[in-house]
Amino acid sequence: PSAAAGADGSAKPKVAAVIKGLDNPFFQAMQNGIEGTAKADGVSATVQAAADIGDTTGQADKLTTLAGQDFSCFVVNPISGTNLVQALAPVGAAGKTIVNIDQPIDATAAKAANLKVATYIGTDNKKAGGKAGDFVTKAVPAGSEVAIIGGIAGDVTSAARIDGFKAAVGSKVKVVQEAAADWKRELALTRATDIMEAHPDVKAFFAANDDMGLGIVKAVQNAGKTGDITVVSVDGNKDALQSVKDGGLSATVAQYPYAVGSLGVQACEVVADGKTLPSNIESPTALVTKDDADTAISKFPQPFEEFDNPLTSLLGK
Amino acid sequence: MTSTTTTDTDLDLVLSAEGITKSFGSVHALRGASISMRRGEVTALIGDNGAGKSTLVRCLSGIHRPDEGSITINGSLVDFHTPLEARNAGVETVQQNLALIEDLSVWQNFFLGRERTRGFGPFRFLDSKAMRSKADEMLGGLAVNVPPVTSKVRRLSGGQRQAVAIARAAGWGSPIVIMDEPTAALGVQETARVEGVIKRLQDSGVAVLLISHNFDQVLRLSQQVWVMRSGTAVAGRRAVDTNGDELVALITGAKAA
Amino acid sequence: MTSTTTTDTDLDLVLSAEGITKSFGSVHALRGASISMRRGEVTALIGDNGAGKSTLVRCLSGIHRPDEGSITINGSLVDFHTPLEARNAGVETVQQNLALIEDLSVWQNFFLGRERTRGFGPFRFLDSKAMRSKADEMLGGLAVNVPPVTSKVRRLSGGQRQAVAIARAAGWGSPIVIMDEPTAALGVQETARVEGVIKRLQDSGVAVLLISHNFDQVLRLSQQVWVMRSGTAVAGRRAVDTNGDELVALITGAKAA
Amino acid sequence: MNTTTTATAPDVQRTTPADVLRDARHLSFWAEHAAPIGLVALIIVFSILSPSFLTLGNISAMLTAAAILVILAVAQSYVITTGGIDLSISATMTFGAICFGLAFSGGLGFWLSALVGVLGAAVIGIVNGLLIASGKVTDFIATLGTLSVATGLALIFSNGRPISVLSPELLQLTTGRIGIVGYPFIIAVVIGIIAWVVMFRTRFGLHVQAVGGSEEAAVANGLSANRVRIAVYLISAVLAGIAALLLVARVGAAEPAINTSYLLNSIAAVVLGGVSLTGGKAKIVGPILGALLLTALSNGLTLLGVSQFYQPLAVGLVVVLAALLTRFQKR
Amino acid sequence: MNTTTTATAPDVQRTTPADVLRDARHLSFWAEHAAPIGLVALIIVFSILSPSFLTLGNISAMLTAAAILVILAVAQSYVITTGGIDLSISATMTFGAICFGLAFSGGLGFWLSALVGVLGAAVIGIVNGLLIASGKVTDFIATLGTLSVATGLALIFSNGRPISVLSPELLQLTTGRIGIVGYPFIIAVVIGIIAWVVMFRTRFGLHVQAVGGSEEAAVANGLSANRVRIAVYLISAVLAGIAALLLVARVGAAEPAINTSYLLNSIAAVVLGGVSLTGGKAKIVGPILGALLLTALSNGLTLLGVSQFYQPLAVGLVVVLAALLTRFQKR
Ligand SMILES: Nc1ncnc2c1ncn2[C@@H]1O[C@H](COP(=O)(O)OP(=O)(O)OP(=O)(O)O)[C@@H](O)[C@H]1O
Ligand SMILES: Nc1ncnc2c1ncn2[C@@H]1O[C@H](COP(=O)(O)OP(=O)(O)OP(=O)(O)O)[C@@H](O)[C@H]1O
Ligand SMILES: [Mg+2]
Ligand SMILES: [Mg+2]
Repeated sequence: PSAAAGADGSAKPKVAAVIKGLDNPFFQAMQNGIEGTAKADGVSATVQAAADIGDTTGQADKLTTLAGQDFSCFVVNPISGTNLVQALAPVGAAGKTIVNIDQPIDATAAKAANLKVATYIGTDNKKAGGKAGDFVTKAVPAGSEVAIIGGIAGDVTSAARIDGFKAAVGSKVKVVQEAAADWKRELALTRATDIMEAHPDVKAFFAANDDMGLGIVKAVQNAGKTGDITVVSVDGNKDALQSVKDGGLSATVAQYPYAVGSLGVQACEVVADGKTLPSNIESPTALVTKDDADTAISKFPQPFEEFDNPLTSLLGK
Repeated sequence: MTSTTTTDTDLDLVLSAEGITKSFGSVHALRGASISMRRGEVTALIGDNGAGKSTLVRCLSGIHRPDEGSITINGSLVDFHTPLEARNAGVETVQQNLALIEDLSVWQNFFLGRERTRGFGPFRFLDSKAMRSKADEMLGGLAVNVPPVTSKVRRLSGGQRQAVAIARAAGWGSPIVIMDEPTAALGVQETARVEGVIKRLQDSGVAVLLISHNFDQVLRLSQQVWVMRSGTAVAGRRAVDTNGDELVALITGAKAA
Repeated sequence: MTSTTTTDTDLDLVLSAEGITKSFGSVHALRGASISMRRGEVTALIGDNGAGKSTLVRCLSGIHRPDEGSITINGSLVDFHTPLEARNAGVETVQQNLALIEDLSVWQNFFLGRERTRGFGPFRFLDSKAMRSKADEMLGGLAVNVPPVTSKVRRLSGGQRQAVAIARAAGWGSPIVIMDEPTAALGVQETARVEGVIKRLQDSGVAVLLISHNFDQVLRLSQQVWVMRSGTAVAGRRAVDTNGDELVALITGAKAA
Repeated sequence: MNTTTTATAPDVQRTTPADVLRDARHLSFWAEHAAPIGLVALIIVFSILSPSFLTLGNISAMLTAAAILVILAVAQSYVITTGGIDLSISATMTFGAICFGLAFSGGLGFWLSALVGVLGAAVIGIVNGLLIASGKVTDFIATLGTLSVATGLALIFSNGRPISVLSPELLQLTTGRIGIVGYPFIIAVVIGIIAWVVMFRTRFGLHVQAVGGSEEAAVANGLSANRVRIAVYLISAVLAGIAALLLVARVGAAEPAINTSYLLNSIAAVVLGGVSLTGGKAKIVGPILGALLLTALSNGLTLLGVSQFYQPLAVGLVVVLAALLTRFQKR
Repeated sequence: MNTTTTATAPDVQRTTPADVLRDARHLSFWAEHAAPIGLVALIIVFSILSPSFLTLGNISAMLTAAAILVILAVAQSYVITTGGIDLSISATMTFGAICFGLAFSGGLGFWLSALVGVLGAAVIGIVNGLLIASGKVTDFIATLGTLSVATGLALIFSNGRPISVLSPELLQLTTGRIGIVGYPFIIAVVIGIIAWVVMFRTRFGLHVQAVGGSEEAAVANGLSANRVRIAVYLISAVLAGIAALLLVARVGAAEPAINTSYLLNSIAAVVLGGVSLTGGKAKIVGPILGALLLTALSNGLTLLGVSQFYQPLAVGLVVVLAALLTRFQKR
C-alpha cells in the first residue's frame, strides 16, 4: 500500500527514479519516457542517474539520498542485480512502492534484505541477445565465422546480451572471437578492424549496444565489406535505426527504453490508485531490420508494433 | 683610484642604488639600502648571513622589483621588470646558485635567453653552429679548463660549473658584472682562476660587484667595500683605508660606521 | 700534541680508514684513500672540488658503502650498511647539505631516527615533552641564539640551520664528530660560533674531522691535516709542521707529498 | 654616501602578532582551511536551497555514503605525505573485493574471507612498494601499471562477473547503526583516529613525514626510506582492502568493475584537505573533511535534482576553486 | 701513515670509450631505448604467433588506429618536458569533438567547424595554463579540475547524445591514404615532425626544456616561465583538438563519452618513450614509438584472440617492465 494512496483512489504518486548512466542515449530515452509520461499524467517525477555504467556505489548513494525524502514510489534501474538492494531496504521498510525496471534485482539478495518489489518491468537482456542470435543464424550460412564485441569487460548487461546471443546461435555458427570495447564506438571500430585482419572470413558481428554496432559498421565500411558482413546490435537508438534504414547496421534489437520508463511511472500510478500490479510486465522488444526501419523511426521513441499494455486497463484509460 | 671617499657626483659612477627596500611577507630583507659602483673598479659587498646581499643583487639584476628606492645606471633611472631588461641595460649577474640548467649543454646555457637564430619570419631556427663556436671562444678566451661546449652541465664538476657561469656573465662585454659569492664552494685552484677573471674584467674597464665572506679576498681584489647589516648598507669604505678587523666590527655592529 | 708524525700503532687512534675506493658508474670518486683520526684532536681534510672529500665522509658515516677498503673504529673493524649503524658506532656527521627536514620542527629534527617513546608493546608513543626539553637544553648548552625548538626549520635562517645541525651532531656525546664544510656559507659571527663549538668538542675529548676550503681556519683549529687529490689522500701533515703555501702546493700537485 | 644609516634591530625572522593578524586577513588563513570552510559553505547553501538537506535521515545517509571515500582519502593521504601517489587505489579495492567474494563463495565464512580480501589487496600494495622503493620506478608509473594489473586480475579471477555475497555479518555492517551514525562511518572514523595517532604520535608517522620532507636527509639520519615507502603503500592497500569490504557490503556483491571516480575523488579529497602533492606535510583531518565535502556536494546536487550533466562541472569547479585557495597556503 | 699514495691522473670526469661500452652492456642502454626495443620485441613475438600481424592490411590498420594516440603523446610530451602533466587531455579532446560536432550541425561547414572544435579545446588549454602559471595551482589538480569541467561541458553542450557528422571532408580524412598509410597517420607524423623541429630547433623549444630543467634558473636568464607554461598547455589542448577531429572522422560522430584510457595511455606512451616525469628532458620520437608500442600491443592481443580479461594485465605488465628498464636511464 502506497503511503500517498488516498481513500478516493485519485491520489497521485510522487515518483523518484534512479537509472543508469546518462552518457548513453538508451538511458536518456528512458529518462524521457519517465518524464514525458509523468508530465502527461500530471504526476511529479524526479530522475537521477549514475555517473557512468561502472558507478555502482554512486548510484546507491543517489538512491539513499532520495530515499530520505517524501517520495511515494521508487522506480529503479540498478546497474547490477545487487547494488541497490541495501539502499532500497529502508524504502521497502517504510512501505513505499518499488518498481524495478530494465535490470532485474537479484531475487536472493532482495529476499535476504526483506525487500518486496511491486513489479518488474523490462526486457530480458538475454532474450534481446537471443533475438539478435536468431537473426544472425538466418542471415549467414551455417558454420560461418562470427565475432562478438561486448561492453566493459565484466559488465552485467553486456554479459547477459552476449549469453543470450551465444545460446541462440548454438553451434550453428562459429564464434571465433569475443572482445571488449568498453561500450565505445571508437574502440569497437579498432577491435572490429583487428578482428577482420585476424579472421578475414568473419561473416557477422554482434555488438552489445548500438554505439559499438555503429563503430563496427564504420570498420566494415573502411574495409570495403559493406553488405558482405552482417552487423547486429541491441538498443534501438535513433542513430541505429537510421543506420539500419541506410543499410549500415543489418538489424538492431529495439528495447524501447522510452516505453520502459513510461511503464514505470504508470505502475506507480496503478499502485497509488490502490490496485494490484502483475508481478512481471514485459516491455516489448523487436528486431528492426531494413524493412521496418521506416516505421520504427516514425514511431520513435514509442514501440513501432502495438503491444499489450496491461497497465492501460488497470489505469482505466 | 687614489681618492678615499666616494661622492654622489662622481662622473665615474656607473651604478647607484638609493634607499632600496624589499619585503617578503613579514620579512623585511632590505630596509633602504644604498650602494654605488664605479667604472673600472671592483666593488665589494659584505655582511652576515641574511644581511640582504643576495636580495639587493636580485633587485639590481631584475629578478626582484624593489618595493621602494631607485636604481640609476650611467646617470639614467632604470626600473627592471624582468632579468632580461637588466641584461639589456648592461647588468650581467652570476647568481649565488649559478642559474645553470643541468639538462642543457654548455652552449645552450651560454645563450639561454639570447639565442641566435637563422631564417626569417615565423621560420626562425636556432643557429647552433654559430652559438657553439662563439661559446667555445668565450670559454677559451677566459683560459679556463672546461670540457667541450656540447657536454651537458650535469656532467660538470662544481668548479667547472662556476667557470661556465662566470664566463657567461663576463663574455658579453657588459659594463657591469655582479658576482654573488662566486668562490664560496671553490677549491684553491678554482678560486685563483676566478680571481684572475675578476682582475681581467676590471682591467678591461668593467665595474664588478663582488659579494664574498672572505675578507682577504675582498681586501685583495676590491677598491670599495660596502658593509651590509639587517637590510641596509651601514658603511662604505675605500679598501685601502680599512682592514679586516674594522670590517668585522662593522658587520657585527660593534663599531658604528 | 707535540709529536709530528702519526703512527699506525698509535693508541689514541679512534678511527682509521684504509684504502677506501668508491665508484659511481664510470666516475671513480675514491681510489684508495687512507686517513686516520686521533682522540681529542681536530683532524682536517682538505682538497680541491671533486677530490672526494664528501664521498669519503659519506663512507665513514654509512651513507655509502665503500667498494673496497676497511674502516676501523677504536681498534675494531666496522662495516656500515646504514647511517644508523655508523651513528650507533659513535660517528656523528654534519653533512655538507645539513640533512635537516624543513617541514619538521627543530626538536623533531634533533631526534630524527632516535626518537624517545613512552608506553609499551605495540602502544609506544612519542614522548614529545621529554624530547622538546632535551632539545632545548642541547641547543642552549651550545649557547647559540636559536628560536624555540617547536618552530619549523623552514623558518630558520641559514646560520640558524647550521647551528641546529651542529648542535644535533655534537649533543649525543659521540666520540667522533665529522663536519663537512660547516662554515662554507656562514658569515663572520656564525663562523666564530661554529669554531667555538669545535674547540669545545675537542676539549671534551671528541675526535673531530673538519672538511674546509679555508686554510686559515684549518691551520688555526686542527692538529692533523690530510690532503686529498683525485680520490686519494696524497699527504698527511701535522698542522704545526706545515703552512698555507705547502698545503696549496700539495693540493694542486705542484709538490709531491 | 659615506653617511651611515642606523642599523635597525635584526628581527628579520621574528613574526609579530600583528603579522599573524594580517596573515589571517590574507588568503593563507582560508587556504589552510579550504576543506572545513568549503564544507560549511556547502552546508549553508544546500540547507537554504533544500529543506531535506539537514534532516537527520539525510545526514545519516551522507555519512554512510562518505565512509568508503573517507577511508580511501586517509590511505591516499599517507602515500601523498611521502611525496608519492597511489593511482592503483581503486583498482586495489576492486581486487580486494573480488578476493573477498571468491573466498566467501568458496565457503570460507565471513571473517576468513574478509582476511583474504584484505591480504589480496595487500599484495598489490607490496608490489607497489617494492617497485617504487626497491625498483626506483616513479610512483606515478608503478601504480599506473598495477592499476592495469589489478584490474586484469580482478576480471580474470571473477571471470568478469559479479559475485553475490549474502552474509548476515555483511548485512549487519550495512544496516547497523549507533544513533544516526551507521557502522560504515563509525569504521571510517575509527580508522581516521588510528591513522591520526599513528601519523602524529608515533615514530613511524614522524618517519613518514621525514621521508616526504626530504628523502636524502631522512636517510642520512638513519631512517630507511625504502621501508617507510613500502609500509606506506602497504597501508594504502590494506585500507583499500577494508574499503572493499564496505563496498561489497553496500552493493551486495563483489564486482570486477573499476571505480575510477574513487581514485580521482580520493586524490581530490586529500588536496582539498590542504595536503601538498610534493609531500612532507601530513594531514588526516583535512582529507577526511575533503571526502565529506565531495560527498555532501554530490548529495546536495542530487537533492536539488541537478542534472547528471552538471555534476562533473560542479565538482570540477569546486576542485579548482579549492586549489586556488590552497595555493595561498603558507609553507 | 705518513707514506704517500701516488696521485693518479685527475680524470674523474672523463669517460673513456671503454666506459661507454660497459654502459651499453649495462641496462642504461636498454633503458634509453625502452620504446624501440619493446616495439621490435613485440613485433617479433606477434609476427611469430600470428600470421596476420605483419600483413600490409594489418599494418595499415594499426597505423591508422595509432594516429590519435600519437598526437596525444606528442602533446603530453610537451607538457611533461616542462615538468607538468595534463590530466585533462582526453576530456579536452572530447570537448573539442563536441564543439566541432555542434558547429557542424549548426551548418558552419567543415573547415569553420574544425576551427571551432580546435578553438574550443584551446580554451581549456588556456584555462589550464592560466591556473598553473598565473594561479600557481599544482598541474595535477588544475588539470584534474578541468578534466571534470570539460567532461561536464561536453555532456551539457551535447545533451549527452552523440552528434552524427557526415561530411565528405571527414570521409576523405578516414578513407584517404598514400600507399598503405592512411591520412590520419600522415597527419600524426607531420605533427610529430613539426613538434620535433619546434622542440629542438627553435628558441621556444629550448625555452620549454629550460623551464622544465630549472624554472628558477630559466627565469634568472630572462625567460618568462609563465609564458612558456601557458604556451605548453595551449599546445597540448590544440593538439587534443586536432586529435578530436580525427576521432570524429574515425567514428563518424562526436560523442560526449569520456575516454580515460586515452589519458592514461598518453602518459604511458611518453614514459615508455624515455621521458622522465620530472621534466627537463625532451623527447618526441620516443613517445611516438611508445604510442605505436601500446597500439601494437592491443592489436596483437586482439589478433591472437587473447581474452579481454587478460588485456589490462598484459598492458600493466608491459608498462611496469618498461618503467623498470627506464629507471636505469642515465641522467
Ligand atoms: N624569496 C624570499 N622569500 C622570503 N624571504 C626571503 C626571500 N629571499 C630572501 N629572504 C630573506 O631575506 C633575508 C635576506 O636574505 P639574503 O639572501 O639577501 O641574505 P644574504 O645577505 O645574501 O645572506 P647569505 O650570506 O647567507 O647569502 C633573509 O632573512 C632571507 O631569509
Ligand atoms: N652520488 C654520486 N653519483 C655520481 N657521482 C658522484 C656522486 N657523488 C659524488 N660524485 C662524484 O665524485 C667526485 C667526488 O665528489 P665529492 O663530493 O666527494 O667531492 P668533494 O671533495 O666533496 O668536493 P667539494 O669540495 O666540491 O665538496 C666528483 O666528481 C663527483 O661528481
Ligand atoms: Mg646570499
Ligand atoms: Mg664536498
